[in-house]
Amino acid sequence: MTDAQPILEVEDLRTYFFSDSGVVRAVDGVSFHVNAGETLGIVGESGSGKSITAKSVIRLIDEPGRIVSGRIAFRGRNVVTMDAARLRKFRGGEVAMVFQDPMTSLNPVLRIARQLVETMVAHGRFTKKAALRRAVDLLGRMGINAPKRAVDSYPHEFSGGMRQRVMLAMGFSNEPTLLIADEPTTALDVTIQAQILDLLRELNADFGTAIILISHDLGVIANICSRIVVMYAGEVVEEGPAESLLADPRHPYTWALLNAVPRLDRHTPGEKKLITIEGTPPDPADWPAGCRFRARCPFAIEACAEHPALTAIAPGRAARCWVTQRGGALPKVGGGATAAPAQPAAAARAGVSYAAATAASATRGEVLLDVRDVKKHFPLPKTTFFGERRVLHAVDGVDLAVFKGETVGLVGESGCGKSTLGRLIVRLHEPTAGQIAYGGVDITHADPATIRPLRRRLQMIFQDPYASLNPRMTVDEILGWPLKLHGMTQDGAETSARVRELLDVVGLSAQAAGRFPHEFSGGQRQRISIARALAVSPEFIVADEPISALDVNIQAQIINLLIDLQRRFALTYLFIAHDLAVVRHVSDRIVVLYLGKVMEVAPAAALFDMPLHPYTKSLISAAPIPDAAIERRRERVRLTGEPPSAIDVPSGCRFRTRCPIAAERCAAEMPPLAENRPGHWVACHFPGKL
Amino acid sequence: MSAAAIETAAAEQASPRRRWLRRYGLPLAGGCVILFWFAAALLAPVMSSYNPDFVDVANRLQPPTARHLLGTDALGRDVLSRVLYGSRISLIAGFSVVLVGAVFGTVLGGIAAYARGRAEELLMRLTDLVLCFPPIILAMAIAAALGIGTTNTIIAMLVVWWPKYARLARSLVLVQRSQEYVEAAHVLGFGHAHILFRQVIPNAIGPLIVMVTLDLGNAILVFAGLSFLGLGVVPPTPEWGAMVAEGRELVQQWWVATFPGLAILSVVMGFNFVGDGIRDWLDPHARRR
Amino acid sequence: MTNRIPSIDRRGFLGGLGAAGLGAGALGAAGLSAFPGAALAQGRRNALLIGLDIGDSITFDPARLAQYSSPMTLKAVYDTLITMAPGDYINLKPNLATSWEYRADGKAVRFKLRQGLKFASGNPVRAEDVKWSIERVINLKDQPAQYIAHVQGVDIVGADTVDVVLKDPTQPILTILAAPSFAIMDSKLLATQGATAAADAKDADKATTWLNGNSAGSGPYSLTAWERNQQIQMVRNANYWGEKPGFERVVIRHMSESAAQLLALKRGDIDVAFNLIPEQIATIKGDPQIDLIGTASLDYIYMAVSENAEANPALNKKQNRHAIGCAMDYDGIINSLIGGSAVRPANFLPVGVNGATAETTKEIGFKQDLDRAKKLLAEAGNPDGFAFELTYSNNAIAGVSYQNLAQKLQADLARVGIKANLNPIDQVNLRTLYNQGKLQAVLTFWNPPAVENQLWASATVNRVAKRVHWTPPADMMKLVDDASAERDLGKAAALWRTYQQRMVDAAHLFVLIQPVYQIAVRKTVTGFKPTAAGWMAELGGAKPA
Amino acid sequence: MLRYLISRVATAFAMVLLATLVIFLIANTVPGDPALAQLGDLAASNPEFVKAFRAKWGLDLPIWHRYLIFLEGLAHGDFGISIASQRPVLDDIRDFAPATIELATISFILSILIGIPLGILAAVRRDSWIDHVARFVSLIGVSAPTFWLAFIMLALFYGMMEIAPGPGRVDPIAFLPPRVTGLLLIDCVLAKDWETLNDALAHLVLPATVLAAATLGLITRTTRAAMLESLSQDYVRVARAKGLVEPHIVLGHALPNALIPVVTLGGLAYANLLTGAVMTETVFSWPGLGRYTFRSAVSVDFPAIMAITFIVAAVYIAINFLVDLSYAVLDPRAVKR
Repeated sequence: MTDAQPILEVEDLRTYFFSDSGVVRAVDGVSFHVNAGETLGIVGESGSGKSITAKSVIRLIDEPGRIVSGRIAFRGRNVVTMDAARLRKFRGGEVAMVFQDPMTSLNPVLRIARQLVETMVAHGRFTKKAALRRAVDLLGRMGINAPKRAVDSYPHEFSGGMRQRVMLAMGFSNEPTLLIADEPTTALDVTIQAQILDLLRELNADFGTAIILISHDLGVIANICSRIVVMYAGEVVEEGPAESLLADPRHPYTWALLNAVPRLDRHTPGEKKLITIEGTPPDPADWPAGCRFRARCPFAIEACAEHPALTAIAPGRAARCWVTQRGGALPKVGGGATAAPAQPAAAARAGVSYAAATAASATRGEVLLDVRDVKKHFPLPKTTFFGERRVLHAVDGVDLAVFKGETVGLVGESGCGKSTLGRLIVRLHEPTAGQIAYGGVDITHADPATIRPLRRRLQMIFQDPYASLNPRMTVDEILGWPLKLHGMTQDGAETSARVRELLDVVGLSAQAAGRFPHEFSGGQRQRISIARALAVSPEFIVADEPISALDVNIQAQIINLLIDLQRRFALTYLFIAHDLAVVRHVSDRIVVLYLGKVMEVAPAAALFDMPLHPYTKSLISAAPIPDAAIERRRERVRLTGEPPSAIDVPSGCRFRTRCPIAAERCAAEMPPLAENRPGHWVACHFPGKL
Repeated sequence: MSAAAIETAAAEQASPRRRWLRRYGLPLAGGCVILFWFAAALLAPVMSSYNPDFVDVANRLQPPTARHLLGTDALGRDVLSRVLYGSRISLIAGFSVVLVGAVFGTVLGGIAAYARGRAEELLMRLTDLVLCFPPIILAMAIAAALGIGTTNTIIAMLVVWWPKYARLARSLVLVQRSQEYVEAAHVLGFGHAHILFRQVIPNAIGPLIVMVTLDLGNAILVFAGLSFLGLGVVPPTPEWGAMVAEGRELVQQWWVATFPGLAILSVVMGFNFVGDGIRDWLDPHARRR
Repeated sequence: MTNRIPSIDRRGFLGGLGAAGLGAGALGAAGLSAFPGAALAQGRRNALLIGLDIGDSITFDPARLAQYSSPMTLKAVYDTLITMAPGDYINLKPNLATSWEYRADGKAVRFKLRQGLKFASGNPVRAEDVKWSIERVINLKDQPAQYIAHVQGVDIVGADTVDVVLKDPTQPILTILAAPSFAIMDSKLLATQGATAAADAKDADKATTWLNGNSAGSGPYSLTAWERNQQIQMVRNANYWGEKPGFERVVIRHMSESAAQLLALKRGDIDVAFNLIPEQIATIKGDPQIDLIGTASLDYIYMAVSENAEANPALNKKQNRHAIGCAMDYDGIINSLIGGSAVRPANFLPVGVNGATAETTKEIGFKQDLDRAKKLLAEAGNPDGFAFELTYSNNAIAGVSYQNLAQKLQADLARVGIKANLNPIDQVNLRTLYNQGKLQAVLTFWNPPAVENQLWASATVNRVAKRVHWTPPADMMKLVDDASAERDLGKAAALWRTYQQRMVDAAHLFVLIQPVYQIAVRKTVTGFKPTAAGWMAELGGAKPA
Repeated sequence: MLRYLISRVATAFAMVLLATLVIFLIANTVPGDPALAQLGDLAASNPEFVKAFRAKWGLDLPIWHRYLIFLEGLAHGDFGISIASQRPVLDDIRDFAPATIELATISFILSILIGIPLGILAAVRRDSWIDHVARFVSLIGVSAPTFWLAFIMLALFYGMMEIAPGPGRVDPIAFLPPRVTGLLLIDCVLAKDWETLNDALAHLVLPATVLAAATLGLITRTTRAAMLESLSQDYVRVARAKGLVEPHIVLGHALPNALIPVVTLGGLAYANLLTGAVMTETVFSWPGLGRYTFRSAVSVDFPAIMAITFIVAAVYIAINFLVDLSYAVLDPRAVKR
């Protein structure tokens, strides 16, 4: 890479949006370059301008946006001033782009073949016939089975991962010099993400195509990129080689990003607080004077009142920070090495069921929630009038016990039934079979009247901070109505006092009470949502992916809040998430779910130190770690394919279709959930073999 | 682009007057037209210089003059006065059909979507049934069965009017139903009635209001149409559709049919402008369009 | 003629434009639009084009006739034994019969037939055809049979003589036989089309369908096509015995809108427009290309007021009904509302028939007299007036919309404190409710099936009397019978005058308008003779100018 | 698929029958007696005659029996005989329907051919003059009362300017081609009667324009909104990023998606054109089904009313079905459903 020539040079790029309410300076003086064959990562929170920068490179800015100044030189030619014909040649021919959401990026009414072929034919490199042949080849290369059939399919016949492969095939079809991938894996599950990242790395190596990867996830960036550009508030704040930048950030913002995420490989027992930075990113319509990060920066000095320039601070590294430019260092946090993996027990304690064991185990305290073999089947709408009704086996026989005061993490890929399980527990759904007991009361089929008093004790926090608050109600009503419903306050004054108290508990000011949800940011809304759950003073909270819609820094704030609340109010959590690092961080015990069944249950540390189920192992191995050095060294268990449909579940072990160590036996019988080591249960015929 | 150029671009984009006009101009114009007709309905006796029912056959079919600004009709009645008074029936008919239809349809559709299952199935079949009636036959049959008259015509229109609201309310409630805030309300222990009427329907009301506004014009059109066919009002009640019908044969005396028609056109356009405006206002996504 | 071709050119242009715009047949139409209308213009010279609302026509079988618009066609394709000349509805004229007289015993009328005539088919017109035609009407038992219920049958006396035998000789027959239903038809031809005049004709006769698109008559024209609600086509009958008909073809176009008729007439698309309304008539008065031909009809619009006390006690009082009669502005209605083209009979006999003249109306009819009306109301004990419901249908007859008329009456009656609540309903409901005597007051129409006083008068003392809940005194009934049976025209006229006086006094029926039909005819046509006698116009005499 | 079709047809048939039943019951509450209305004055006063007439038309039977008779006739494809015209209702409909079908179809084609391109242009050039024109035209179209527009057009173009032909399907003098389909345009072509074809087309211009106005407005609006929606989708951005030319992006990528809602609306609009032409037909003396419907309803012509209800409901359902079928063509996602 020493002789690398820059193929793309962006100099002082400014892209503004002339909206009705004023000029939004989304990209405000960005410079960077990409060398031939290089993989460059651009990282930043939402609103940092990273996506607009990428779109500006191929001049795909929607109205009312405009590139107002700067130069984008692609192999010496200025993209900003290109005429329409030249620009068309440039787009798709020399630079390809892959967007975030594979579900919407393909035209739903056109066959895959047409969408691939037109790309190639439009640039005149292939005849229609040759293009079709190449389309089949490319799909095969991207790892799509039966590519000949696949080209004749429509996009809806593919899963998200497959569609992203098609998008990549489309991107590479004209062998571009540069591929811009805008959050290409954000919408995908972690195992699929790993597959796509592998593919990107291979393609980079095979085709020599340079890649700009845009992501908010430092782990993903670390996985692929050799160089990283960090953006904040429309500017580049730091730039440098991946390894050194991630190991030794020189901008407080980078530092904060790195420390806000819990890490899989690093766990400090006892200390659960994450390092967060206060506040929210500044308003792009009105950037603050001086360093734009100053207001939130824990290291700010007087000089920060002046706007710093992006200055080289080491060979290949630059930062826009007065502190580090003057030799200041940013403290190192965490860094505890991984504990040595424990050895699996020679044999499982056969014959004792998980349910029986939990019932017997009185040592861990009071069993608050006891779920026995619970099932939830959703009948699907009939496709034909006389046709057989098909059934979705969302949750298909799950045992789960939660003890008072603990946090149980529930992990699994999307569609594994974790959210359904959460909703069964709070009885939003009625179970198809099995039993649920809460605090000793059977609530499996309890009617609303019976369950109402229990509602006070059992609450839920939802994933989407936008959908989970009624937009027509003020915060006062959102928090006050439940109080009145349950007769917890006697009059208006008492109610509003309690509402203020709740707002204070979740870190919001009392003024928030009179406002509507849309006046708050995502993080603040999630705080309101938490306050609503706390309003009725519950003892048990089901938290359904409470942070997955938030930026990393806000995630850290919410995690800290949840942990804090647990301590203050002696809460018990069932914490549902797909992010293994977060689950590990907050949970005492972890339950791994796959296709509606429990695969493994273990204390958090034990699960990560020594996963026994091949699925758990592959999940852990697929999760990227924001450390380029570690990422490069890691050995991975790669899962092939995608999870089967919960409508037609595989016989025997549900995981066998993707399991690297599946044997004949696995197809014949479903392994029971058995205790392998004390407190560590696994449903596998060959635990720990992988 | 220089700094000055950016300022210019920004100024041009956000020129407050242009922006204001673009966003509020048409809805405001529509609002003014509607206000005018409301005023006419309320103040018709003050605004018109003749009794709308005053028959003066000696002065029949006078072209517009200073005495009769819009001329006189076949019975010598002042067209202007009748057009002004005509706004009463049109507005009353439009509002009562749409409001009653909307409330009835929304409650039915809301309950069906919320309850799902049999109730929903039944309601949807019922709306299908009403929708496949030939509307003219139904309206005429009902008008014939009940007799001609404003109230009866409104009833006839209501029979065919509510299903579209039921359908819209159903789809809106279905969307809202699956929102997490509804689940949250369940988890908090709120009852079904509270959730449907206090939480779900208020959130579904936006598109309904847009539809109601756009629909008002439509209802006025349909009522005028039925009236034109002789199924609307009992004479000598001044009504625009009936007035067009009276003047339909009078090609030479164009003023008899033209002005009431223009009145219908203006009020319907007014409601359309306002409806579009409300939609843009309620749905910022649509505003971009 | 000169103004037609350019207008067609413009239309051709628009047609081409339309074709191109519609994308249908664009090439063909646009290519041909260079020479449009040449053949159309050629066709016009030989054809008489009439615009008329023929939406009511449901049959062209004379024996089943019960509509308003079809008689004109029937009268043009068929001959009757005797007929009436336009304008004279008292004296009958010969047609197929050259002379007629009551048989000595008074029980039959003997007709002498014109000799040597041929039907359009070429078959000779024979006495057998006369017998067959009239007996078919009787045996079909359809509506026209009602009018000759007192006819026994027809006897053939000789090749040139027939007797129409009567069951009840006091009832009138001659005027009825002049009506188009009693057309003399080509029985030989019709036998091949399934027609029969036998006693079982009601079920056995199958010729109506054929007669709906063809004719079997001896009139000046022959029916060649009837497309429902579109047009009626006739061609010249080469075998016609009278003066050679002026046109090769007659086309009656269905035009239900008077505005459409007016515009079509002005542009020369049609030669004759029948259904113009007074406002439109006013605009073409003085048009150099158009003649207006007026004929007082025998139709009229009347208001019937029920004396049913249960429905409305006020109307039960004769003074109140008289007050209504005195409050209405008859002259205003006729002079302003319909531009003067109407007359008004005193009561239920139209001006123009025996015993009814405009003079009679002046002498014995109601006149507007508001003071008298108020006085009558006070006498009846309703000094502040009363309210009643006036029902009408949403139709227009002879260009007069009931709607306008009702509103005018409402305004008139309001001046003496009588409140008429208008109740527009559809025609079917109106006829039903009126027939059942369930309406307080109704505005409706009378159109005679044949020009015969007895048909009017007996209705008023029988059927219509029931509808208004009136029981006529016995001497009234006798008066009608006597007048009908009186064969001396002068004596009959006096009796009919008394009849009208009695009717005015009873004050159940108020005849408001007897329209003078204004038929607009382009000057390219001459000899177009309208008639009030039920068949609207004699088409035989019309010729190109 | 076959099962699906069968169940669909069965449901549709049940709906149609239910519709006829409802109309039957409503129509029976009308006081009007077709016997008294149809008979001449003298005949109507003759109880015997009236009785015979009522018996002939089955008016004397109990109400349920009459409905059964209707159903029985229906099973034989027989709608009975119209009381008003005294011939098979089907013949009446065969006479009137083609005029309406012709008018509605031409109007529909007109509104599609103008509305869709106009909507596309308006969306692509948002806020340009063409967008404003399109919005204005569509607004006038949906706001103007059809009957009034018809009056104005006729008075203006025929009455005053004399550039358009008058009411009716053809010139009064025209020789009509032999009736094959009843659709005048097609019959003219079959008979190679170009002159009458030209005349018939000219006569179609005004009524078709009037009738198309509202539909045109709706289609333009819907197309514009759907195009704006689909132009803002990711796949359009992808297409741009691929370097495709703009016309291809608009017509090849955005349009196929935007057509889906347009087709739904278009289907309904066509059904409404077929059944809602009564006012246009009234003003233009168009001998169509709308007028026939109106007349039948006014004269309480039971067989005709029932037949029209049946046919209109069936057409409505059939068009809905066709719309659903067209989804399968336009939207591959629908097939899976």
